[in-house]
Amino acid sequence: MLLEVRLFAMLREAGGAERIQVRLEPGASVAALRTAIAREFPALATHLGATRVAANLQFVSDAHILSAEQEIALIPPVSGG
Amino acid sequence: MLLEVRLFAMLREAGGAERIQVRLEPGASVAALRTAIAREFPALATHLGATRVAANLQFVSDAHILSAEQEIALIPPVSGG
Amino acid sequence: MIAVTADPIDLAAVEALLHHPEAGGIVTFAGTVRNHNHGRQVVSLSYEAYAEMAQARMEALAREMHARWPLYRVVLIHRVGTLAIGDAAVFVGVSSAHRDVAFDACRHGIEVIKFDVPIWKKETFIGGEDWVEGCAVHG
Amino acid sequence: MIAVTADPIDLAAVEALLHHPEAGGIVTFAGTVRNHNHGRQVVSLSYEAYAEMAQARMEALAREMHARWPLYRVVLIHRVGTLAIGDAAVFVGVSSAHRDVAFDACRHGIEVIKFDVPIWKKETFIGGEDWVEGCAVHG
Repeated sequence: MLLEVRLFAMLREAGGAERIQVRLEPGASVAALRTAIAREFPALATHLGATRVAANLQFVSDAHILSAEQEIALIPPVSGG
Repeated sequence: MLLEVRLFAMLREAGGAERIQVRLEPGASVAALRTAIAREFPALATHLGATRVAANLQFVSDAHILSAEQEIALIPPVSGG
Repeated sequence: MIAVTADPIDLAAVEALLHHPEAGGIVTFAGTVRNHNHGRQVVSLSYEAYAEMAQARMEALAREMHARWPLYRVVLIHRVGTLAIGDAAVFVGVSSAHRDVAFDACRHGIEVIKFDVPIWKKETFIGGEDWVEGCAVHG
Repeated sequence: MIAVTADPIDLAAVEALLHHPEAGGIVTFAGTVRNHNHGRQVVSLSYEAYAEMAQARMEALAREMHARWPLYRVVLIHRVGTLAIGDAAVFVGVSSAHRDVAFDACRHGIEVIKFDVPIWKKETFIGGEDWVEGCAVHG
């Protein structure tokens, strides 16, 4: 499956794009997404440790199973307020 | 010495006046003032247990020595806010 | 701004007073007149103050707050006279570089006002009026 | 009112929203843009949000606050875009019958916004600009 992943703030700038596309096996987890991004997007790799993943506007754990219907985003450390 | 003592709120209403006059020996303390008021103003007596005394705009203890130059007030339980 | 006043509290004006270019956080407390108290329907409240002492005590409180916490601005206002439901009777506002400081200082401010400033509240409820039982003990 | 917005925060309007005839206390927190941070002179700040998620997370936060404390009103606003020194970037306001509840709920609200709502701050200072180091861990 081909996932679109939204990028924000320092990740958007590091990646040079507002979205990236990542191909994963159907039924892949957030952990698999992290591994794929680290391999295919070296500019994002150093940020991933502190980055959370959101699916359909909610934070999800590494065990969460992804699908192409979900809106997926990388959430680097937030600094609102 | 003749002291003027200001009354507020429920004490003002109970005493029927904004000020009372109390005659005390020179060098009398707040404790002596309380005793005199309890004796001479029965309408105020029941309130005195919970009432603090202020001299020159500050709360003072029963040991505080009064003088006619001080502005003296009875401060019943406050309920601002 | 430290005031015991019959005038309504202008929230926009006091918020403006609290702003400071080095402050990162502003915390405010407004105590408003409720329509009920101890099961009684309140129509209005009236506040009486020993105005000179209340003003002096609130000014001393502001100095104590500045001494205890790194604050940029402190605003303490208490109204006197008759207030309607929803009116702000008391306002405490502080600004600080740090939000924890601002929360702690603001909370302290309203506690001291409630326990230690000579102001008394009389409720007019359906069927009568009465002084509200207050705080006798030093907070 | 829960909003992620580019518009300035109208403090008088949000204060009015917080009033409720049964509420006795209103506590607000406004986070304002400071002129310095980590020893750098800040010229302006700009906030970027994952707007849909920030809005959803703040709406969920308001529901959580209502479930945890007896609150009448909750207002949560975060601005996005470029802000000047002194501007309010974030506003949290709550009203309750009890002031302790209002303080606790307001403080919780700003903590969650700072740790858990996808908004990012970029500082423009004299000599450059940079994303502000944020909170990675769930608060």
